[in-house]
Amino acid sequence: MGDVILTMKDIDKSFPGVHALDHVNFEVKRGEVHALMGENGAGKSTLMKVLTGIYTKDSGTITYEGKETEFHNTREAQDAGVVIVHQELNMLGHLTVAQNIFIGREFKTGIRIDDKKMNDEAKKLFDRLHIDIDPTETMSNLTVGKQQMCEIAKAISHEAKVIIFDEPSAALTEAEIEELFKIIRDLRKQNLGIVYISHRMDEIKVITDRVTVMRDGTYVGTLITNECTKDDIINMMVGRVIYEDPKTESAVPENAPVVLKVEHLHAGKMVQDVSFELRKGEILGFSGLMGAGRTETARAIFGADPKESGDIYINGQKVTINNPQDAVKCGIGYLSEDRKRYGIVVQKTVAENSTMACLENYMSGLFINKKAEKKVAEEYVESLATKTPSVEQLVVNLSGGNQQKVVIAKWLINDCDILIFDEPTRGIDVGAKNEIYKLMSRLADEGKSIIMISSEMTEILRMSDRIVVMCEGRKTGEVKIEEATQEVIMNLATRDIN
Amino acid sequence: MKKKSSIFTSQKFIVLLVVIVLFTFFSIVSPNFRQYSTMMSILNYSYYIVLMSIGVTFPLITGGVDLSIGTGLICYSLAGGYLITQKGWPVAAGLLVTVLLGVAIGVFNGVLVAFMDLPPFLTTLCTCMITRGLGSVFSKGLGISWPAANEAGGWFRSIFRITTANNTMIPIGFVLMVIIVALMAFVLNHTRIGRYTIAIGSNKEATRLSGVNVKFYHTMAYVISGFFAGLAAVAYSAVFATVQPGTGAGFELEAIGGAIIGGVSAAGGVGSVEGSFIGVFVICLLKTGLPFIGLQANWQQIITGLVLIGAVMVDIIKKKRVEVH
Amino acid sequence: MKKKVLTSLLCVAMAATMVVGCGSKEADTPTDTPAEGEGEETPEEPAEGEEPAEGEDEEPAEGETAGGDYHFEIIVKSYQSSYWQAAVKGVEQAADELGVTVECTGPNNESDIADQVQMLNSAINKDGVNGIGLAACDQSACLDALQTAMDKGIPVVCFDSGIPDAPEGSVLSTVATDNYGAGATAAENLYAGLKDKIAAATAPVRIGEVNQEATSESIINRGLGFIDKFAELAKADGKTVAVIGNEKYVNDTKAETVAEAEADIIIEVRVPAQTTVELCSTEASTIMGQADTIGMFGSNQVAAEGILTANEMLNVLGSDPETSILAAGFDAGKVIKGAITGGTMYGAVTQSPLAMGITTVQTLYAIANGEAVEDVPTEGYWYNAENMEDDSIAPNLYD
Amino acid sequence: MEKIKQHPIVKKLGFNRIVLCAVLILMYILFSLTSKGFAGLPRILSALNYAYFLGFLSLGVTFVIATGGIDFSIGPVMFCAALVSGFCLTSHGMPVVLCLVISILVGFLFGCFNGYLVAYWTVPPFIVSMASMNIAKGLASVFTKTQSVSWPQAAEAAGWFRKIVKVGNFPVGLVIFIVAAVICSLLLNNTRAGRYILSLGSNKEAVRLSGVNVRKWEMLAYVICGTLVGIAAIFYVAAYTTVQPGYGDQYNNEAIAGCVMGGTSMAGGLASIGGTVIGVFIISLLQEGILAIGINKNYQLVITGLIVIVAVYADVVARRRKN
Repeated sequence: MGDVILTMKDIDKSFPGVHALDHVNFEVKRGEVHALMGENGAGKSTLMKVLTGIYTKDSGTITYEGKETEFHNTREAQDAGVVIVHQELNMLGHLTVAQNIFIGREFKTGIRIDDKKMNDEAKKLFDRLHIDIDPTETMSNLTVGKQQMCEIAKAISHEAKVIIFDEPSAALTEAEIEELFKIIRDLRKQNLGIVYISHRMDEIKVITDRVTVMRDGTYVGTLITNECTKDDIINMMVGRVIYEDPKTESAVPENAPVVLKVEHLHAGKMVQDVSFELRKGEILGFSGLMGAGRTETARAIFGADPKESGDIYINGQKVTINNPQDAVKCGIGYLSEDRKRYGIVVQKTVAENSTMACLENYMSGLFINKKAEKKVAEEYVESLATKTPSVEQLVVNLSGGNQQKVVIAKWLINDCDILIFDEPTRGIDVGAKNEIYKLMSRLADEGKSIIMISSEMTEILRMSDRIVVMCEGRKTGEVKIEEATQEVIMNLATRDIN
Repeated sequence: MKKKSSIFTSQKFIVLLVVIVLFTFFSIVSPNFRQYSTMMSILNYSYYIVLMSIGVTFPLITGGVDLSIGTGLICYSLAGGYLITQKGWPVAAGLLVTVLLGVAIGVFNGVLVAFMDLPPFLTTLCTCMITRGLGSVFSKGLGISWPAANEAGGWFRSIFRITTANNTMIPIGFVLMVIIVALMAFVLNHTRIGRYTIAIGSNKEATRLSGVNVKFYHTMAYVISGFFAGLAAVAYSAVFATVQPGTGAGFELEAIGGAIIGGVSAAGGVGSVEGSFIGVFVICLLKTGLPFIGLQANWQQIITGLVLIGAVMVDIIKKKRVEVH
Repeated sequence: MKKKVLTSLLCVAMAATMVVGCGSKEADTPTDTPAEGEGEETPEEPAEGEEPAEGEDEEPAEGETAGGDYHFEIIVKSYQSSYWQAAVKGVEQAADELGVTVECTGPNNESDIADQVQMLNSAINKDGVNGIGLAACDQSACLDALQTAMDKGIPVVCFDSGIPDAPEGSVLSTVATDNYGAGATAAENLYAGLKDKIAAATAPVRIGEVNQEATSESIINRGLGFIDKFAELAKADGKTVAVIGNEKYVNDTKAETVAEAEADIIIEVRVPAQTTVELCSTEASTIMGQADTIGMFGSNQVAAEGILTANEMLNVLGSDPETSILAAGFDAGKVIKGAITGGTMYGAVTQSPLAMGITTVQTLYAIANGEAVEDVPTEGYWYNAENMEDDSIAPNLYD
Repeated sequence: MEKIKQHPIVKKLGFNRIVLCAVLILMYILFSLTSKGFAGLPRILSALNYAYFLGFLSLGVTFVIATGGIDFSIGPVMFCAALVSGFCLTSHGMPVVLCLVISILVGFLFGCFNGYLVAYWTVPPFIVSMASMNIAKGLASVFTKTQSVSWPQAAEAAGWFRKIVKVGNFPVGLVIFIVAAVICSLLLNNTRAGRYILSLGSNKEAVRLSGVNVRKWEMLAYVICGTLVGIAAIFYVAAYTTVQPGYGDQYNNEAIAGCVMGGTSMAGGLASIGGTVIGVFIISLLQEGILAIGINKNYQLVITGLIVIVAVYADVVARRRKN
């Protein structure tokens, strides 16, 4: 670890009605990986946006390479060597890899863009990172992991001195994360300062040297990773210890009735011959790497995507599910991994979202019975402890965890017995996560059956009664919770890859 | 993975095939259609749509649209013609004004869309109304006749065609179009303006975060569209001479329709100048060819509408098939 | 001298028709006279048309002192063609002479019927309007408004196009061309030019007619007048005629027709989808591109210009029937005048929009002064390269 | 300002709509002051004539825009409906009632066509509009043989249908239009159809995954639009008698402008029937007023265009501030 390359001191930033950053301090040294942690809305991204010139700070100083600096836009920051690898992939799907990497600073001969030189340069970059990607490939044809690699290549190509990774692992498979870490370590060796923003505690321990924790726009403290425990960090983040013990035995009796049975389901490349059973009151974990076909399986069961073959039985009865309507009629509810896109209607109120799936029950004649609608929505706001000023609040104004609860309410109001939770805690902060876990346990206790798709091993081990593992579109194993360990699952999840 | 690009080329190829098939069909059915002079008139009638279509390809690729080019064309032509015929300006100056007005409206659209974040559809719908009104305001509601070919100021009319002594026509307009298409294809594929046009259509925010001056380049797409509407106004004036205020609505749909038939995606990010160029000829051939096989004008509209839907449906079906496999 | 006698005779006849009254149909008579003779006459011609024209001019001149400053609203069909610009010029000219104020409006194009009705209503509802001059885009759309005008006591004078079904007493006078006759005039002259060729033809020949639309009475009448007259003349020479193309014209023609396959002369009528030059020219080039076409007729300025535009590509028009297609146009304007001078267009029928404009204001003025007025029919005159400069024709050839 | 916005009555009525109303009233006062004889019933009646058919077009397109789509075939479809039904009346002698039904039916069928292609075939609405615009124009001219159609006059026996516009000087049309607007408002805000139309405009996939048949409801929006366009056709002929084939596009812009001016978002999900009604009134008053003060109609187009740009920009700014 070398000298300090970047210091942010007393950074203050307000938006109308929100004090987003309250005198925050942060520094990065050459050759270190510095984690920046905090719950959602703690101000991590805002801080980085201030750094790279997307926002202008209200007060405070930024010292970069010994000089006080202020970047006015991303371009200036890039040119100086401060680069962000974004959380959402910022890919231009219609352009090639090389064109993406050099967007904004193409090589030119006259006014003509020199694509050949760009391809060569990109190739060199990939060689340096030991990645095998064809620079002339169209971006949208790459896997998410490969796209992330391109983003990193792009960052490095700026002669970066400080690279900021904003939740880089969120969309990556375990294998890809390994590869990413290899690259990060490589970069550290090259004496770059690296900022690593992540929610995943395991990764922080593995890859980072120091951890800075933020809470509610304030700076909480900086720790040396090796010298602290997970609980230390979590305590700093939330101010309370979180229960995180794995479940040891299934709460579901062996003879509990099978509510959902899927046989030989085929749907495209990602769902190949998947069969499993779900029992009453059970939480069935679906584990596997990103791109293993879990979401696709769920969507196929739910009728959201077309399936080619396979039978679905509900309570022993064979059913035909061709579209989500059929699924809803069968009492299946689906909470998507991407809430904003597939879960909520942001411009509608809590009440309107809650009754979305079963509006026909809240009609009086031709018209919507708004009173009844409001009443039932309020009921569920209360029972799920959704934090909202009223059920007439627009959902867009709620936090991620509360939005998730609104989606859950939607399915509970519809009286669904089978709930598919697809990454229920993605992008939700630690405190809210816990609430969602409790809620799921409670629902299972009440006799609902839950399929939980999760990429977080701890989540799987903590919640599931039984675990189905998938890999490359196939079911590779089924593990009882009593026998489940990280190693067993990982083994199944990667079986086909190696 | 390389497959995708071959679909692209084949899309253009299919449209080209359609053009050839249509042409052959009309030639076989109607002997009058095969004449050299008919072909010349098809070409002549196509120039202004071709030019508009080249221009509008850019906003379309950014994921926007420019609906103001049709009424704009008439507006610019009226203004330029008014200055020449009523105010005695030299023709060259009038032509310059025509094109510059196009650029000005392009800048106006671009600023509204790129800098003020207005939805392109609505913005250009408004400028469509505005130019429609402005055209009449400029010319005081009068129709304008540009100088005839044999008059003093008529030289500009031979920009697009030369008639030789023995009465054969040389369609230099078509040669010009090919050159312009080649030029704009180069701009789209090998210069920053083109690259960023595609990038904006692909993912505007990502382009912005890459340090590209998105607002500028987004504006440029509309400026190009406006500039070409201005050029189209020159072509229109040169071919038809008489310009009437209050017309022009509907030209833009032919141009956009041509571009879309030629493979520009209405969602943005995908498209090519040469595709639009070929696509326009599908529309032009229908427009000119159908009367030759004895159909009244009204049938052309129905068939053009159906062809447009058909072209997009084929694309959708193709995409669906790609998704399944 | 012979001509002069004829002219004065005709002027007397004209004056008689005006006195006799509304039946503007009677005005068919003058159009039946031979082409050369007819081209020479005009009631507005100051030297010779003294009696009727001056008579009208003088009355208002006296009224100027009596009547005070009247305000008239003039609504034209559009400003699209120079035809209307000439009419407006006439209106303004007359207004200056009479010391009245006028305000001219008109929709963007001749198909904006709703806009024109709004404009009419607006004119009626204005304060201090002493009369309205109206060139209606549509015969029926204005009827309600005319009723209102009558209820409010505002006199209306129609020009260019009449409104046959107007409420009794609302339209006090109509100043309009006899369009059927004007169409027939074009047919006579075109037929005269093509007569030898038709007589000598062994295979069927084709005559094209481009009409801007199949909607307004004036254009339909011109088109039908042309078809009927042409067919009549052809029949007199023992030829059979087929009319094909737009169904309105095919169905409404009074001419005796035969099937297309049997006909010696095929009259093909085309109507574009919208009234714009480029669509008219597409339709025209379709006909002109056919090898058997020998004659063309465009029934208004836009259609005639469309034919000329088409010709710029095809180069088939000319003044020699043996080598080229003869084209007859309608109305004037720089483009058509240039084409006629240059020999591309055989000739055209012009109306007298300037006179129409003048007469309209004069009539309104007379009404405002409490005088009784009658319908004023105006004529269509054949003109070609030879008689364009004539004093009788030149004033009606607007730019 | 914020305080005013937060006042319960203001909130209930909607701040934007109050501003729009104020604009409308101001415009009326301005025109009355600058043009003698503008104030008074005849002017208002004349402006209303224009507002009726435009209003029905606007109401219709509001539903489509609410889904995040667009329909700019409405003008030509209106003309097509009026032409086809009018031709049945004048040339085939069908009874008036039947012809009115035919008019609505034509609109309805075009709505089905557009809706089916958009919802079930996922053809972009923009392209569907472009196509059906051509088809409507072409069909109308083919049907009527490129002739215009004049509906019966008020005085004629068959002219009774004109009473839907006014009886004597009483604007019946206004009553019908307001009733229609109230029904549309109920439909949009208080029924399942409206709820789903708005929701799918905001997030179609989320609504689909809630087990809602989004295709059906999306198509319904276009069908409602088409039906209202069919009704607009009746009001058009009742006020202006004659329809000509090949036209109608000029009304698209004004109808969409009225709708957007009223606060309906082009992005979908947000729509206000009340706003649309006021927007339409503003446009028709502007048209009438501009004629009255003796300016060319062309300026109305320019001004309407500018007003819409300003209105939308205000909306964009407001939304930006919220985020």
